[in-house]
Amino acid sequence: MSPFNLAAINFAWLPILPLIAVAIGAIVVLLAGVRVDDDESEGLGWLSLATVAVAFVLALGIVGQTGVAFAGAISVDGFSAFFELVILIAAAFTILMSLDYAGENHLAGAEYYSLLLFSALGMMLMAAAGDLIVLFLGLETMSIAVYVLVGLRRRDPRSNEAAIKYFLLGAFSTGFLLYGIALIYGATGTIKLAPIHAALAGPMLSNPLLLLGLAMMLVGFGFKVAAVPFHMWTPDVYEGAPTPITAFMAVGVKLGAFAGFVRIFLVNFGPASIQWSEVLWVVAAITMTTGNLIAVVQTNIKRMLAYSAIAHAGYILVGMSVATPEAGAAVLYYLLAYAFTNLGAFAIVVALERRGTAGDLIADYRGISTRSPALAAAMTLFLLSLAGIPPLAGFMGKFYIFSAALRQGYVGLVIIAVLNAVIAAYYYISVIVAMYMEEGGANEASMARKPALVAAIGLAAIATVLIGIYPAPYLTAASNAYNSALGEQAMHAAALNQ
Amino acid sequence: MGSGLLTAVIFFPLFGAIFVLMLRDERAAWNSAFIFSLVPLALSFYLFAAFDSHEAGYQFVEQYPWIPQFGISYHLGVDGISLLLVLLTTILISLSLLYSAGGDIEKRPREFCFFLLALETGLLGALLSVDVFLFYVFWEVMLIPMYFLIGIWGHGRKVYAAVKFVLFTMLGSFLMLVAIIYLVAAAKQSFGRLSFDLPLLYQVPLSETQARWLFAAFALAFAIKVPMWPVHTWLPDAHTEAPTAGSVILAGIMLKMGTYGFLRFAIPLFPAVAVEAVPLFLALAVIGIIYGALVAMSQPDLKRLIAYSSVSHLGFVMLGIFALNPQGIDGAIYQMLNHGISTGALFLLVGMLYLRRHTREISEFGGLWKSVPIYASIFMFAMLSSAGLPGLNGFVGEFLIMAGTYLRSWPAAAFAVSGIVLGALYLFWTYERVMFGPITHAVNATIRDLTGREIAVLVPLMALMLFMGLYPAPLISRLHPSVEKMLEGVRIEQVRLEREHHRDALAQTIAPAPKIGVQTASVK
Amino acid sequence: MNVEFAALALILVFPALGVLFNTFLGPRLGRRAVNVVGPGMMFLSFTVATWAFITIFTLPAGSALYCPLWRWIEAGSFHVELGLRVDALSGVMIMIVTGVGSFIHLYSVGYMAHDEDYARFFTYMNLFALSMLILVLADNLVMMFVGWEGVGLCSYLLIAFWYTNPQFAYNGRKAFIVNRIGDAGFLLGIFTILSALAHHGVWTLNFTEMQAHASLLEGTAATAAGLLLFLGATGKSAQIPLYVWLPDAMVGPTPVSALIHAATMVTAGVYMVARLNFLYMLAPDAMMVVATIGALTAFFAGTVAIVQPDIKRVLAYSTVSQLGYMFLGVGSGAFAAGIFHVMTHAFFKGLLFLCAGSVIHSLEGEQDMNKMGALRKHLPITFWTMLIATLAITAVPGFSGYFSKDLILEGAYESGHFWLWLLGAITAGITGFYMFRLIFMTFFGESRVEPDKLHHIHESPAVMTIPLIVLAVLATVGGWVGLPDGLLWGDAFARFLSPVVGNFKPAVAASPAMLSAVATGLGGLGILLAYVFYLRLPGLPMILAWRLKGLYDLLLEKYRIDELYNLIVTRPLFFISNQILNRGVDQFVIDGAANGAGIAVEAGGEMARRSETGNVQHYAFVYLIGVVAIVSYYVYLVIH
Amino acid sequence: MTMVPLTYLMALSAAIFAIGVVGFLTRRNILVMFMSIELMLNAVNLAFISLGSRLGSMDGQVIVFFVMTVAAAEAAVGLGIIITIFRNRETVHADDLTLLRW
Repeated sequence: MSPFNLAAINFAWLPILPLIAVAIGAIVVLLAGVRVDDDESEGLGWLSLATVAVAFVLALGIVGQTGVAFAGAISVDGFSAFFELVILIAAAFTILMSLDYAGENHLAGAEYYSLLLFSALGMMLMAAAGDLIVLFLGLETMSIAVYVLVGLRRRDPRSNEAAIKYFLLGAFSTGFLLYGIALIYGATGTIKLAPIHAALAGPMLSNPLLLLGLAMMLVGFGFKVAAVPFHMWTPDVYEGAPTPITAFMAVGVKLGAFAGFVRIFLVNFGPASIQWSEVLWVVAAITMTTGNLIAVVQTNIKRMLAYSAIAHAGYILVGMSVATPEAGAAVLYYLLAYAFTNLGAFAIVVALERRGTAGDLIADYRGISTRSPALAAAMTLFLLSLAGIPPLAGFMGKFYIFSAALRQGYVGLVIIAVLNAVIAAYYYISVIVAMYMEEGGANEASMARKPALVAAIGLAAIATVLIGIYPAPYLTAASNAYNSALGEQAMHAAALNQ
Repeated sequence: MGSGLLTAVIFFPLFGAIFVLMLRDERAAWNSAFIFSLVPLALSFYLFAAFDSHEAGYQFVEQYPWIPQFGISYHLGVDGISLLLVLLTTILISLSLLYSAGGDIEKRPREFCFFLLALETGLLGALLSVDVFLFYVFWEVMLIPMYFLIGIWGHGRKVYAAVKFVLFTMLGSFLMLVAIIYLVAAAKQSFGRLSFDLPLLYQVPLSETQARWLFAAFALAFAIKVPMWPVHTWLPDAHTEAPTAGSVILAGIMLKMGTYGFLRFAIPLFPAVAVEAVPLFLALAVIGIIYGALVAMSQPDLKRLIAYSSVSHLGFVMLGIFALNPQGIDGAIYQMLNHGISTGALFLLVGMLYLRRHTREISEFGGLWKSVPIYASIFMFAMLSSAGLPGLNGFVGEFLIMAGTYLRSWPAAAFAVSGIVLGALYLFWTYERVMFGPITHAVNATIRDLTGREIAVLVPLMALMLFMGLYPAPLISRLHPSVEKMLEGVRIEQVRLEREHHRDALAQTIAPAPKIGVQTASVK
Repeated sequence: MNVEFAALALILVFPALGVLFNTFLGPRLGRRAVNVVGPGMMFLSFTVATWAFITIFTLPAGSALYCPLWRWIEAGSFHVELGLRVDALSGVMIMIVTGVGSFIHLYSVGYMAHDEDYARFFTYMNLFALSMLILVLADNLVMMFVGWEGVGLCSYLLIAFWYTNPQFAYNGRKAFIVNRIGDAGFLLGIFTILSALAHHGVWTLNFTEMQAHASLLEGTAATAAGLLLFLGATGKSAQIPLYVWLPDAMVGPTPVSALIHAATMVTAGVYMVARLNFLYMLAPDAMMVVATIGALTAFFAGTVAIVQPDIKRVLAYSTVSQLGYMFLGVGSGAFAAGIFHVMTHAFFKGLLFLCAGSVIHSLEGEQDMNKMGALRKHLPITFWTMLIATLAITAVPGFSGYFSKDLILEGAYESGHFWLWLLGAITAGITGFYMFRLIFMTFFGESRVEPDKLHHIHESPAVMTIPLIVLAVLATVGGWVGLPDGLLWGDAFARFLSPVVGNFKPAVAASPAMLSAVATGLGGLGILLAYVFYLRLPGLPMILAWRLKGLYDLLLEKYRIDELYNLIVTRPLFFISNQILNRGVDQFVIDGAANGAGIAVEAGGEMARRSETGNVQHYAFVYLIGVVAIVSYYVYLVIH
Repeated sequence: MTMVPLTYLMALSAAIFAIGVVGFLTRRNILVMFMSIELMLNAVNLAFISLGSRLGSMDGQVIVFFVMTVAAAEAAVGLGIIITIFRNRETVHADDLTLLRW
């Protein structure tokens, strides 16, 4: 369907068609949901899934196009396309997980799905941001929607608490991010990314306003990607949120945040990397270590995965700190691999959850392998991928990042990373131990009636294996995406300089 | 390129594993698993037969691009060093399956077969891959099935043992991964292209410090796997708690991966450092030999005892490897096979005893010869092979190793020889306490002797012990050329080192240095 | 001149077949079959050996028969070819081994008649014969080592033959371990030679080739190798310091003591030294050590034998003592004399043990000589044969022992070891004493046999007595092949061996007659004393034992050497093994470190975890700390 | 009329921002904490406006509107969440919300 109707539209609109599609879909779902009872929200789910599918096709349509739209407010390049696609995939998986979950837990279907779509919209907007306002808007669209989603289990105090914590801290850090934007604006006199990129040269690099701005923006992004010490909210919120939403946060929100983070820092603040890569070096090290250390002693699987998510943010930050084109590509690839693996893991948590959040304890996973071997096998697969065991996706991601880092001589950081990987292996394996080597957990999975969930798990598993065993195309995609973003910047810089 | 033979050898077990998982009936699962394990066995025998014993390089090579971005290719090949280990692997896996089907494994047989066959794929892959990345993938892959084998079908503190095993190995292998990547990065700098191809990496020029650190990383990973003293403590636990088949594979093949790693990677990649490190490794090996034997002596648990004896035997292997001469290394490789066979047999025998008495405490036995003469005789046979009695396989390996070591450094050999005495001490003492004397526990009087299946499992091993003891020529002749090839790099380094020593010596004297340099160069 | 003689392989094949038969078919086909096959194979191999020996004899002096087998070990330039070689030396040895061996096998048929484990017994016996023949037929050191260890294993198996008795099992192990210590030395000896030769680009361990390149070993290499190999010999041939296993080995069935621990295996060390004479000739220091150890052992063991009450123990210590003589001989360069004594000793000591066995057999296992006496009438054949053997061992002129022992002492003296010669001569006296003490206590005096056993004392069956008679003949005439020079055919034996072991070159002149007179005189004195002590004044020994209690007990307890070794070797070893290494290093230090790391991680996790108080404002505070840190970093950047 | 130096304005905004932060950290009542956040946002707005006017670019002013909108949206959501919490727990004190921890 894509070719003709795309060709008809003026180029300026074309790149944001996916976003528009999602927005429209979200509104439609919201309106359609008015009359739908909470327990039969499945239809809305399929509707929003269709929306995502459409948006996905449209996003495919813009792959390979480059340029800017809306006077540079939106940058059109492989980078945004890549992230939009991955974000949509994440949204799709989340919806698949939710189809049964939302009904069983009496979540307000209309709000649930439309907010899901809206937050996806926000993420995509961040990926495509061409100036700091759009970035900010995307961020807020995403965040505000998620605040609500987290608290959507209205009668569950834990859910409420998670929501309020996330909300307060989120808003709090929004302040810092904004302040950073303001300072950058003050230093460079513009909020458009391309000119900023061009302006970052010579004395500007040591401009106090700019540096303070960098600091503040680091903080702001640090919060969103859950980097230590801005991570404190993560475990609480992940634990309290409805599990599909946790998955969505662990993957989608991270994708969005990193999309913004990479585009702003790696791509556009690249010339100033000397000024921030050390900071990221330290943050990465602390993040990995803290995340893994605390994850070791967790008893609740969602919380454990939350800390593991923090740790993974740390690995990605290693790539960011290296700040070479290769590292950028590595980060993108890592996010891709991480997305599928984590979605799969959370899908299984959803599958094994009994009403509410019961069954989230690792102890509940005892002996699953005998009761539902397929699930246990899949979970093992995901955990091993998270632990970075070849030939799974997670390993390739780590491998890519480490090679990028080592090529820049980041030996120390990489060694910290691998030592962390050993610690990580310990707690991932302890779940496997529970599943295979211990007896008498309570969890029982009734997968028969949940084809959507099965599909989600199956697809995630396949992707996890495939991306690991045959990574070539995805590697190419990642590096193309990143390089096109770089290329764009270079071009604009050239254009602005003459 | 390539016949696809090696691919078949590696992945046939994996298909078998998946196939077995589909089956409903347990008997069928066992049988088909066994049959599936016979195919690679047959193929590897074909390999052995078709192998050209005059060719030092890789044979049956297959190479296809895999991850071009990183210069990673699916590159397989077999040479003298790996050939025999491949054979050993396929043999031991088949025998363990044959044995385990006989009642040793009651619960979840399908998964058991799955993991055992998957393990075989990992082991064979690691042995046959020429691409370092590919090797690393298999190296990690073989970890997981073994972990499950110990953790699910083990005894006692199985989980502790399994996790300890995984973490120890991972610590090493992750650091090795870093080293690999770094090495490849260095290769890119000098050759301008990314490549994980081992033959290319052999030629990477490195600064001394670089080489030292990289060697250290590789050596640590492999030393843990071997295991060398003092990073051996995972072994006794893993061995003791693992199911019989697990112990057999663990001792029989997995430990060899460490020594194989030294031969294939650590030494040829960094010959200069290897030559420097000789004293250190000879010392560690000797400590391992004596320490392992002494600690084995005072183990109350049969399996634990054999586990420590493995530490001692692998000490011999390391000794031979770091003799860095043909005798030592030929012997070391031969000893890897011997240890695989004799220790494998011993673990099987202990397993059979455990099956009958549900204990491995030496103090629980005594006077068994009366009640189970066949068992006792076979045990004696395996024990003698393990003690290196001339005429059986163990002797050939140990003799070559110590000859090589003596040629490299006679004190090391002098200490190592004590390992022979101590080895005899703990083995014969154990045998005496288990088989001789009056029957102290009434139960032992009534336990039944070996079943047909069990004898069928053990006879091939005994045949091998005898054959390899009397006629090692066909095996050694196959592995020798590759060893010589591997040693080329080392020899150059030795000559260089000697020349430097000459220089240092001559620095004091008045004699013209360059002349000597020229002479030694001509030697080289 | 060397002649290929494929039949040599048969000498090994027959015992091997015996092993296989007795292992797999023996238990099924029953006693009769085993009784035929076990000794039968030995006799077959004996015939082939004789054939080979005669062939050698007919060939010109210095020629050898050989039979190449296959290429065994090969690693680079180093390789070992298996091959059999029979020259004068090994010819004599195979005759001893197969000949004496055959008759002892035959004897065993009777001796083991009441043991249900006969099949296993003959398996071991044949296996032993096989290993021993490998040892002597080997044409290179490594193959010799194969036999060397093989006989050790068999002796272990046979000592522990009655395994249900823990003490027997222990003694078996003790024998094997002590031998292993020697073998370790032997191995190192091999390597020393190997590396010394390899250093000059000569990669061989073949005896003839080694001899050809012997000059390369000149100096420390030869000495070191000689001493290390001799360490092996002290183990196998029960010399100081490794003799401790042999007396304990007597718990095995008596035929075993006769064959292995008297006639053949224990002489392997002597054979080895003689075989490597070219090496030892290069290493006078090593020779000196060999001779000294030999003489000391001879004397020392003899003294112990004086007081032992157990008949087999006396014989055991006498064996150690006789072996000492042999080493004294080869150590002083009289290799032919040493081997000569090996042969005669095989005859008379084998015979002595068989007789003792016959006595024990008739007394249903009684070994204490205090419970014997006056058996002369009951066991006539045993008595007479044993008497002959005793006369032989005490070197009464005319009997075999006389000629060989004489040559040894002569050699010792003429090679300049006056003190060693003296020691040897005194030992001759001691030998006379303890041997006749044995005879008198066993066969003369009044009977001290326990009454219940008294009534059915009976002479052993023919199958046992025939070997006794055969050996008795040999023990008498066996020595006549080596008469003093000038008398009839003179020392034919030495002439026969000389192409292999060379001629003895005296350093000091002496009159053989004088020396032999002294030795013989001392021997006679010993006999006389024994007569006085045990027939004339039976009370005397008691009184002396009372008076010289300290000395007596010391001898009775064999100088408490076992206790000493226990104290300085065994106990410390086990302590180190268990307390220090196993408990201390392995479990506490190393594993402690490993687990400690794990615990540390968990503890760290627990601590870090506590920072998650759940209070939003604490979170915000941590957040702010981060902000401050980063901002201050940049402030720092700006300032600098 | 004389212009207030940019520095003063920036200093003022920084001060207000700081006050907001401190308020967020010190006040226990969620509503008050939320108000402190609003204060922070307004401090940022002040910074934007002053920078914008000094740099003579419209961007600064424009952003402010966006920020205000977003702040409003946040307020709506936030208050909603706070109300649900009050319904379930009858408290609006940050200290009481520690079901989720460790």
